[in-house]
Amino acid sequence: MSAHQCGCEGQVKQAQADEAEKYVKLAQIIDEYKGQRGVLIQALHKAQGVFGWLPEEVQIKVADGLDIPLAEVHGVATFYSFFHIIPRGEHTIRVCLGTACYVRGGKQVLEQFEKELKTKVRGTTEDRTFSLEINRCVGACGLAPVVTVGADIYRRVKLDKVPEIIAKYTGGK
Amino acid sequence: MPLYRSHILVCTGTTCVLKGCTAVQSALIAEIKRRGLENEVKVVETGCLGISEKGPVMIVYPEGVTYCQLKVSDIPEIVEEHLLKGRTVSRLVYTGPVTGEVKPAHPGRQKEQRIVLKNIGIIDPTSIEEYIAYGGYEVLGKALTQMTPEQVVAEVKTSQLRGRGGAAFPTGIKWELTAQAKGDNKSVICNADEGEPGNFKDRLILEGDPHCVVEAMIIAGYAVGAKTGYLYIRGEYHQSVAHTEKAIADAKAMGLLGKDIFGSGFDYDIKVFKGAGAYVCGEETALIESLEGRRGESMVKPPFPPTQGLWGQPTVINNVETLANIPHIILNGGEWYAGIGTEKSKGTKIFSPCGDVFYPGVYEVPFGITMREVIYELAGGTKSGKPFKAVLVGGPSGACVGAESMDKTFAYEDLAPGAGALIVMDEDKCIVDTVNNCLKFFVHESCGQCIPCREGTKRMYEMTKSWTEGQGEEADLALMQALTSNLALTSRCGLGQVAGTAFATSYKLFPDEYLSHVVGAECPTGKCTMTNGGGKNNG
Amino acid sequence: MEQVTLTIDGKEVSVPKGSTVLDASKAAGIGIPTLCHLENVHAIGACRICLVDVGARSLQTACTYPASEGMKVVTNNPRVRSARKTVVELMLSAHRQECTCCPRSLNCELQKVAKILGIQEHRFDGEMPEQILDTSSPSITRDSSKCILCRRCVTVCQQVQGVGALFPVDRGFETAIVPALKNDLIDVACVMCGQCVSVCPVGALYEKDSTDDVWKAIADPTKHVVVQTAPAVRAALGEEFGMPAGTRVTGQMVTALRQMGFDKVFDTDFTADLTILEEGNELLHRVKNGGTLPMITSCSPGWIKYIEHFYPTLLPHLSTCKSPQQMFGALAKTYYAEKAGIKPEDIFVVSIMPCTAKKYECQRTEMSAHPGIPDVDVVLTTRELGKMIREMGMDFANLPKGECDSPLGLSTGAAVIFGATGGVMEAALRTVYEVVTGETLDNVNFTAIRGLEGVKEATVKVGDLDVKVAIASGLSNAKKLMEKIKNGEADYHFIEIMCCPGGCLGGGGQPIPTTNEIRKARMGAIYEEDEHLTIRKSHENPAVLALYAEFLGEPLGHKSHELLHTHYTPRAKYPETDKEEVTTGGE
Amino acid sequence: MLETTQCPNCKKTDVADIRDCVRQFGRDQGNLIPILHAVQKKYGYLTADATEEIADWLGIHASEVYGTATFYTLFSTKPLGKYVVRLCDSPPCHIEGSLSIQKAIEEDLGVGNGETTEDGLFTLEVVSCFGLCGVAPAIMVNDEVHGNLTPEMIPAILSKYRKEGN
Amino acid sequence: MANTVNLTINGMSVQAEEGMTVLQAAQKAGVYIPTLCYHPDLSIEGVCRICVVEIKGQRLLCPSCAYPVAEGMDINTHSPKVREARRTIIELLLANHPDECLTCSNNQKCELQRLAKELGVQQVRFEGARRDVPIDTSNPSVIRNMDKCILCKRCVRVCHEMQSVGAIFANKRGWDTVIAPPFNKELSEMVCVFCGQCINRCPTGALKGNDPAAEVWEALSDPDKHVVVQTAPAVRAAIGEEFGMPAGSLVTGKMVAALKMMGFDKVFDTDFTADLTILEEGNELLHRLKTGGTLPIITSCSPGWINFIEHFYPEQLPHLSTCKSPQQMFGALAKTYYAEKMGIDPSKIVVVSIMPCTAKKYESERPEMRSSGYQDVDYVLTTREAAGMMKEAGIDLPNLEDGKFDLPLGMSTGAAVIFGNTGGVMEAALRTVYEVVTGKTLENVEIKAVRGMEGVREAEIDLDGTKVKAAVAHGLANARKILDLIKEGKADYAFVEVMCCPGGCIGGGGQPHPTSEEIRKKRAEAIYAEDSGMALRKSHENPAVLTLYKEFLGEPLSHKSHELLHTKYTAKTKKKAKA
Repeated sequence: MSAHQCGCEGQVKQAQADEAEKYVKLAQIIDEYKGQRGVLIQALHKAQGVFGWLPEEVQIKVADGLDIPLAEVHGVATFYSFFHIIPRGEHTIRVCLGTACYVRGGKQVLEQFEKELKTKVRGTTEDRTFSLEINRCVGACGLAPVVTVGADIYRRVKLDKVPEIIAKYTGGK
Repeated sequence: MPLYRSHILVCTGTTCVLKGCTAVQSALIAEIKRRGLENEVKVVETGCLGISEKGPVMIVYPEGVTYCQLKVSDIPEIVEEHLLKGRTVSRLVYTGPVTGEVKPAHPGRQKEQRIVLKNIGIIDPTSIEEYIAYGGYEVLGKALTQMTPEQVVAEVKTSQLRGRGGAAFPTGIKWELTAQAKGDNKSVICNADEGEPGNFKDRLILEGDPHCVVEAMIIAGYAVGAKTGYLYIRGEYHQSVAHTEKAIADAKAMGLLGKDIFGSGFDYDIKVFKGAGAYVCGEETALIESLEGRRGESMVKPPFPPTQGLWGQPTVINNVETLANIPHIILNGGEWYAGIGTEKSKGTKIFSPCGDVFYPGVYEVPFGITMREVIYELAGGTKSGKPFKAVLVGGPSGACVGAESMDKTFAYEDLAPGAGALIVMDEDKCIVDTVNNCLKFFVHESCGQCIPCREGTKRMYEMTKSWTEGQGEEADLALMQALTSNLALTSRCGLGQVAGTAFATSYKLFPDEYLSHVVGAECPTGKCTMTNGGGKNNG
Repeated sequence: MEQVTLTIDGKEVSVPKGSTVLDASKAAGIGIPTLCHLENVHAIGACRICLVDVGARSLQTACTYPASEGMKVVTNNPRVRSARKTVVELMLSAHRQECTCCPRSLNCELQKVAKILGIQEHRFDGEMPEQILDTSSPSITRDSSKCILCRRCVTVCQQVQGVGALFPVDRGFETAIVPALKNDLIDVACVMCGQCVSVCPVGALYEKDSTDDVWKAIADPTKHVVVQTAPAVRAALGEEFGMPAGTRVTGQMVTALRQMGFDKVFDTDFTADLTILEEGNELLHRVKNGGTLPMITSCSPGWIKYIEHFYPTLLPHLSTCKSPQQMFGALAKTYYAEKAGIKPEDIFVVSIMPCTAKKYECQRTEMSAHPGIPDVDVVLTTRELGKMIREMGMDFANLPKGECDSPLGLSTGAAVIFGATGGVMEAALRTVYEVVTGETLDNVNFTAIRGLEGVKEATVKVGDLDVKVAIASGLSNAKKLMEKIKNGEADYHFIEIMCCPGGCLGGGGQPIPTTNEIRKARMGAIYEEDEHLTIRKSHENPAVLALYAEFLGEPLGHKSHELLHTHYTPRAKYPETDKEEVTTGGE
Repeated sequence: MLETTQCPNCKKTDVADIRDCVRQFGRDQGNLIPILHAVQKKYGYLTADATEEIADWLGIHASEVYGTATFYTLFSTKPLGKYVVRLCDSPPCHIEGSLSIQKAIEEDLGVGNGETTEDGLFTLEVVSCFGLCGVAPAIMVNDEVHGNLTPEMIPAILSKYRKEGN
Repeated sequence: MANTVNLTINGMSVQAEEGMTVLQAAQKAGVYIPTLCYHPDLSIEGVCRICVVEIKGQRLLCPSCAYPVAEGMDINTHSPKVREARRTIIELLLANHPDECLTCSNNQKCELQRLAKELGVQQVRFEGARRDVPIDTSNPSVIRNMDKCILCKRCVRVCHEMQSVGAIFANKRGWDTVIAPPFNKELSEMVCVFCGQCINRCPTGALKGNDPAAEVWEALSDPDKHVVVQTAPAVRAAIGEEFGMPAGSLVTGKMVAALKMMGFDKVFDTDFTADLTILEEGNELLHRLKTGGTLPIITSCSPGWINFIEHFYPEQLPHLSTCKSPQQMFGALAKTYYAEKMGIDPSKIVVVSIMPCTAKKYESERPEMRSSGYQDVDYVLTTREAAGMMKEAGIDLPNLEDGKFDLPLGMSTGAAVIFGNTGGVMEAALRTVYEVVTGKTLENVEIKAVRGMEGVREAEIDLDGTKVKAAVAHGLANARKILDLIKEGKADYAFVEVMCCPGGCIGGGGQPHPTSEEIRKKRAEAIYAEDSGMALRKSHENPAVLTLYKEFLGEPLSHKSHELLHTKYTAKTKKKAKA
C-alpha cells in the first residue's frame, strides 16, 4: 500500500475500516443464531443485508459459526435467487420476462442491457455500478416491457431507451 | 516364315500410346502399303523401349536406327528416305548413346543389366514366332525333356532366387514345399495384381514379353506337379490381359500348352483371370479367395498356400518378375544366376522410380546397386533439380527413406527394395501430406474384415488428415505411434501390418515437420491442404 | 410390533407399522427399481424411479410412502410403467453415455434400471449440463456428466462421515453436486475416504485409477516390484468375481498377484503386527509417564485427515505410529532392500488397500525413508485389483491357493482383524495384556468390542489396571468421541477410530455395493481367518521378532522412530480463499 | 423395387439375354468374377436380375454375389456414365498434383467423386494406383489412359469423349 | 486317436491334441482367452483379433481361434503386448459404436460391453467418423441396426452355414463394409425366413427382435380385453436363463405364476394344441398312407421352415402336412371354441403367444391365419421378451411358487412337451400312430432312435409288422439335404420332421443368449425330464383334447378341423421383392 502516490491511502483506510465493521456485524448475527436449527437462511439474509452480497469469507464465517458444512452453506446460497455470491452493483436493473413483457420484446431489451453493460444476467458490471437481473411479472403487463432499477420503474421500454436509463444512474460517466 | 528386308519396331507400350504412337503406327503401315513395301518391311508392335519420354518411338532394323518424337507427318519422309533410299533421317534420330540392342534414353541406362527385360522392346509381344526366334520355349523343352521336376526345383534353389513381390520368400523353397505337399490338383498362380502405387514393372513385362511369363509358369507347373496355371492380372491392365491371352492361345496352338507337352506326358493349361479392382488381392490368400469367386478377403494363416491354397490344394504363387527370371535360370543354370548380385540377394531387381524424378521408368539392375545410383544416375535425379527429400521404398507400404541412406545398397541384407517402387519426393513435398495420402490409399483398399485394419486405418487417416488441416493435438503423435505398432502386431494380413510403416519411418526422419503440423498448425513446405489445394500444379 | 396389512399387486402382505411401501414390496417378493434410495441412510424420493400407484391422484415414491392398513398398491400398470420410463429417459438425456468405457459398466445401477425397465429409446435430446471433471484429488475423481443427482454422496459425506465436503449448488437444470464454493476436491476438507464412491449408483465418482502405473512397473525389468495387501482386501475381493460376500480368498489373491508378475507378494498384516508392538508400547509408555491420554489409533488415513482438518487441537492424542501400509513401505525400502541387496530406488512398492485415502497417504511428504523416494509408490483399491485380475483373464475363484513370501509376508491373527472395526483394539489388548501381566491370555477373543455399532465402549482388566477403551467407526461417530474429549468428558485410555463404517472392510475402495449385510459377511470372514491361524498375537510373530533382533532393536527405539513413527499437520477447515477481493472492495 | 435389366442401347428388358450372358460360363463359383466382368461389360453395371441369375447359375446366394461384387471397385451396382473417368490419387500421382487434375475434371464435368453427369455421359471415380506412375498424374477413361497431365489438358481430353459420345 | 502335443501356456505345461487350435488347447487347460467373432456353432472367421496371443518366436500376435498348436509352442495369453493389443481393438470398435448402451436391447448382455469392462477400457482414444446406416424395421421379426454392428459376421455365418438361407452378406469393403441383404434392400424385401438365429449369435445389439411388449402391456391394462397367453413347450426349459439360472432349469410352474402376476386373464399352454396337432397330423399321415397321398409327409409346425420351403422348394409344398402350427391352432380355437364356451365376444379376446421363435411373429401376421374371423394370434413374444416384461414388473421368477395352467386349454401330455426338441414331434406322433394303427399299448414310450443332436437322423419303426421309415432334420441346411433327396427321388420316408432351428425350438431364435450345442443339450434334457415326469404321455390320451373333439370338432380331419386347424401354402419366389 505504501507504493500509493495518489493520496488515496485515506480512502483505502476508510474502506478497510468499513469492512472490519461489517465483520463485527456479521459476528453479531452469527452469535444471534448460534446453536439454533433451521436458521441458515435467516442468517444469510442478514449477512447479505450487511455486505450487499455473500463473499466467500462470509459464507465460511456462517458455516463455522453455525456448524454447518461450508458446502451446504454454499449450496443453499446458490439455490435461492435472492442470495448473491458475486458482488452486487450499486443499482440493480431488473428486466421483466413475464409472458406479456416477453412477447413485447423484453428479451431484446434484456439483450440490449447485456450489450450496453457488458455483463450477463445475474452478473455485475466491472465498475460495480449495475447488476443485471431478470424479473418474473411485476404486474404491469399493460405497460410491457417493464424494467425496474431499484425502486424506479420504466414502462414500455424500447431498445433505444436502454442507454438513457443507464446514463441516468451513471451521471453520464 | 516370310523373309523381310527390314523390321520396324514401333513401341506401343502404355506410355507411348499416350504420346500418340497408334496414329504414327497406322500412318506407317499405310505408307508402306502405298509404296508397295508390305512384303519387304514388317511393322512390329513392341513393348516399351525404355525411352517413352521421347515417344512415339520406332527402331528400324537391321540398321538399328532409333527415331523419336515422331509425328504422323514425319512418316512419308522416313519411308521415302530410309526404306526406299536407305538414307537416315537425321533430324529425327535419337541421339542418346547406344549400346547393345537396347537404345538407352539417357546415360544411366548403361547401369542396367537386363535379364528379365531382355526381350522388352526387342520383340513383338504378340508374336510367338518372334519369341521363339529369340530363343523362347527352348528352355521349356530342356526342362520337360531333360530334367526331372526335382532337378528343376533344385536349379531354382541353387539360384537363390527370392520372391520379387516384396516379401522375398525363397522361390525354390516355396516350389519344394508345394511339390512335396499332397494334392491331386495343384496350381501355379502368377500374381500379376500389381497394385502397389509406384510399381509398374509387371505391367511392362506382361505387355512386352508375355511368353516369358507363360513359359515360366509351365516350368513351374512341371516342377511342382500342377495341372493348371492361373494368371491373375489386374483388371485395369487391359493391354496386359490382351497380350497374355493371345500368348496363351498361340502357345496352345503350338502344343506348348495342353496335353502331353513336348511328348513329356505333362499336361498343363493356363487361364487368364482378370481382377476387378482390389489392391488387397495382391495378398496371396486374398488372391486365392478372389480366384474362387469370393470377396478378396485374406484367409487365416496357417495353413499357407503351398500346402493348402486354391480349392484347398497345394498352390504356388509367384510374382510376375519372379517367374520371368525362371527361364533364364534354367537356361544358364542356378550357379550362373547366383553369381549375380550380392551375398544374400541374387540376381537382378527391377526398380520403378517415379514421382519427382527426371526419368521415371523401369530399370533392371543387379542387387547391390546404391540408392544414389538408382535415383541420380538411372532416374536422373529430381525433376525440378531441387534437393532430394525422401523416397518411399516399395511404395506406400514401404519405408520412408531419406538422404542419409543414399549410399545404402539395395539388397535384402541392407535396404530391402520391396517390389521395387521408388516414390521420390523433392524438398518441396510435404511429408505429412504424402503420408496422409498413403493412409487414404489403405483406407480405400482395406478389405475390412479384421478390426485393427478396418477401423485403425480409418483413424490413422483421420488423424493425419487433421494434421494437414492444422487441427492436430500433440497427444495425437503418441497415439498414432501406438496405433501403428498395434496394427503391425495384430492385423490379419500384410495390408494392415504395413499400413503404418510410412508414418512410423517418416516420423523418425522428420519429427520436426510433424510437430510443426501438429503443434504449430503450419506446413513448412506450404503444400498441405491447410495452405492450399496441394500438389505441384497449385504451387 | 404393530403390523399393518396391505395388498401389493393383489398380493396381501403384513409389515411392521412404519414400513414404507418399498419395504412392504420386498416382503411380498415384488421388485421395485430404485436409484437414489440407500438403505438405512437415505430415502428422499428424488429419483422417482420407485413410483407406484397407491390410488392417489399422483404416483408416489415407494421408498418414502408409508405402508398403511388396507392400502392397495399397484407397482405395475401403464401409469407406473410410463412414468418410470420417462424418468429414466429424462435422466439419460442429461447423462453422458459412454458406458463401455465407464468404470462402473456392468455394475451401474442406472444401467441395470434401464435394462429392467426395458428402455429402448431416448426421446429427449437436447442440451447437456456443463461437465465438471475434477481430477485434482489423488484419491477420487468426480465427473458431473454422469451424475444423476441422487445425492447419496451428499448424505453419506455429511451424515455418515460428518465431513460435508459435497453439496448441491444452483438449482433446476443447473444443479450440480460440488465441494463448497465450487472448489476442486483437493482444495476442501475432504478426507478422501471414498464413501461417496462406494454409494454412487453410477460412474460420477470413482477412484483415481492407478492400474496403468502398476502394469508399467511390472513390465519394467529394472524394477523390483513388491506388493502388500491389507487385511480387509482378502475378505472382499471375491465379490469382484461374483463370489458371495464373506468369501475368504487370501490364497487365490496371492496366486493372482504372483501370476500378474509381482516379484514378491507380501502382506500388510506383517506391519499390522508391528504396529501393535509399537503402539502397544507407546500406550504403556504414555500410561506410565503421564503422556496425553486417551491415545487414539492412527492407522486410518481418512481419520487422520479428518482430525487434522476438524480437530487440530487434539492431534497430540494420536499415536505417532504410521499406518501399517506406511510402515511396510518404509521397511521395504530399508530393511528388505538391505536384506535382498536391492537399491531402494529400484524397489517399487504397490499396496492393495480397501481404501481410497491410502492413495493420498502414500503421497504425504512425511512418508519417505529416502528423500525424494516415496515409501509406497502406488496404492490400488480392492476394485482396481479386481480390474487388473479381470484384464489378466484369470478364473479367480478356481485359482490354486498361494502363500505370501517371507519375511514381510508372515503375520498373525491379530493382524488379520485390523480389517474390522475394533480389530486394532482387540489385537492391541491381546499383546498389552500379556506384556503387562506376563501371563498367557487364554481367550483371545474380545467379543465385547466386536460388532458394527458406531461407538463401542469397554473396560478391560489388564492386571491391576482397568483399561477403559472406546471404539468408533464412521467419522460422525468419531466426532462424538472427539467432542467428548474436547469437553473433558472422556476418561478413556485408548481409542480406536476407523474412518469408514465397519472399519476397513467397509472402506471406500471395497467392491460395490457395500451394505450392512455385506459388511457383516466380510467381518465374519475376517474373524474366521483369525480363528484359523495358529499364531494370533502380534508379539508372537517370529518375523517381527526377527526384524527387531536384526534391524530395529526394540519397540520405540531410535530406528523405530525414524522409520515407523510420524507427526501430524494441523490443517484449515476451509480452503485458503482469495481474500484480496474482499479487502480491496472499496476501490 | 428391383430395377429390371435394360439394354443400354435399345432400352429393352431381356432376361433371356442375361441368362445367355451368364450361362456361357461354367457352374462353378470360380467363375463368379469373370461372369461379373461379362455382365458389367454388357450392361454397364450389375443389375438385380443379373445378380439373381448368377446366384441361381452358380448355386450360391444372391447376397453373396452382391457382396462380392461390391467388394471390387471395377464393378458397379448402379448405372455408370458412358465414360468412366478414373483418376488415380495414390502417392506418385498425388505428389505430382492429382488433386488439381481432380479439380479440373470436377469443374469441367460439374460432378464430384462417384457421381455421374446429368447427361449420363461421364462418371468420375477417384481410385487407387493403376500402374501409370511413370507418367503421373494419370487418368483412365474407360480403357484409354492419359498421363503426364496438367489441369489445362483436361477440357480437351473430355471434349473429345463428349463429341464421340453424343 | 490324435497325437498329443506338449505346449506351455502362461508358464504351465499343457497337453493338447494335434489339430487343435490354441484356443481349444487353452480352453481345455482352463485358461481363458477372450473372443468376439468366434462362436462354437460356427466356422472360424478369425477377424476380430481379440483372441490374439503371443507365441514365442512369432513376430506377430496370433489369433488363437485359428492357430493350430504345435509341439513345444510357448504361449502367453495375457502378456502386456497382448493386453494392449486387445484394448486397442476394443477402443477402435468403440470409436465406431453408438454410445447408447442404456437404451440398447442388449444392455448388460452385450459381449462388447463385457469385453470393454474386462479389458479395463476406460477411455476411447480415437474419435472420428461413425457408421451411419438406416435401421431396418421392415419386418415383424428381426430389427437390424447396423450402427451397432462390429462386423464379426456371426450372423452371416449362421445364415449361410447353419440355415443355408443366405439372406445377408458383407457388402462393400474396408471401412465401408456393411452386413446387409443385396442391393441394400430391407430384410422384408429379401428371402429371409425370420428364424432369428442371427439375433442369437449377435454379440451386440445390432440385431434384435421386434418387441411387442408395449402393446401387450396395453392390452393387459385394458379392462375390456380378455387377454389369454399360451406358452410354447421350449420356453419353460429356457426362460430361467434370463434370470441367471443355469441352462436346463425347468421352470414351468414359476413361469405360469409369473404370467399370472403380470395380469393375464388365463394362462394356457401351446402344449394343448401340440397334442391336437398330433391327432390331426397323425391321422393325415395314416390317411395319406392308405390313400396313396404325397409321401413323405413333412411336419409344418416350424414357421421358419415353412418360409424356407415356400421360397426355396415351392415344388415340394404338397409334401407338407396341411396342419397349422400348434400356435395357430391355439389362436383359432381360443377365438372360437374357447370364446363360445366362456361366452366371451371373440373380438374382445387378445391372444398372446410366448414362443422361442421370431418367425412365429411373422406367422401370426400371415393372412391365412385368420380363420376365427380375427387375427387368431394377436401378439407373439419371444422367450427373451417375455422375461423382459417379467423383469419390468419386478417379478423375481426363480423365487416364485409354482402356478398351474388354466383349463381347458392348459391341459397337455408329455408328448406335447417334447415338441420343443428336434425329433419330438416325430416321437409324439409315433406314440399315437403306433397305438392307433396296432391297437396295442405302446410299452416303452421313449423312442430313443429319433432323439439326439445329429443334423439328420433316420429311423425305421415297426408298426406291428409294417415298417415305416422316418427322418428328422433340424437346422435348415440339414432340411435342405432331405429336400434334395426327395427332389432326386431318393427319399423313401413316410414321415419327415423338420425344425428350422438347430436343436429344434429349444434352440430357437427367440431363446435366451447365448446359445451353443452344450446349452441346447441341457435344454433338451430338461424337456425330456418334464415328459418323463408326466402321468399322461400320449396325445390321444389328453382328456381335454378328447373333450374338444366331442364338444366341438367332431373328429380329426373333420370339416371344422379343416376350417380351423389346417391351412395351405403358397409357392414363393426367391426374388421375393418382385412379388
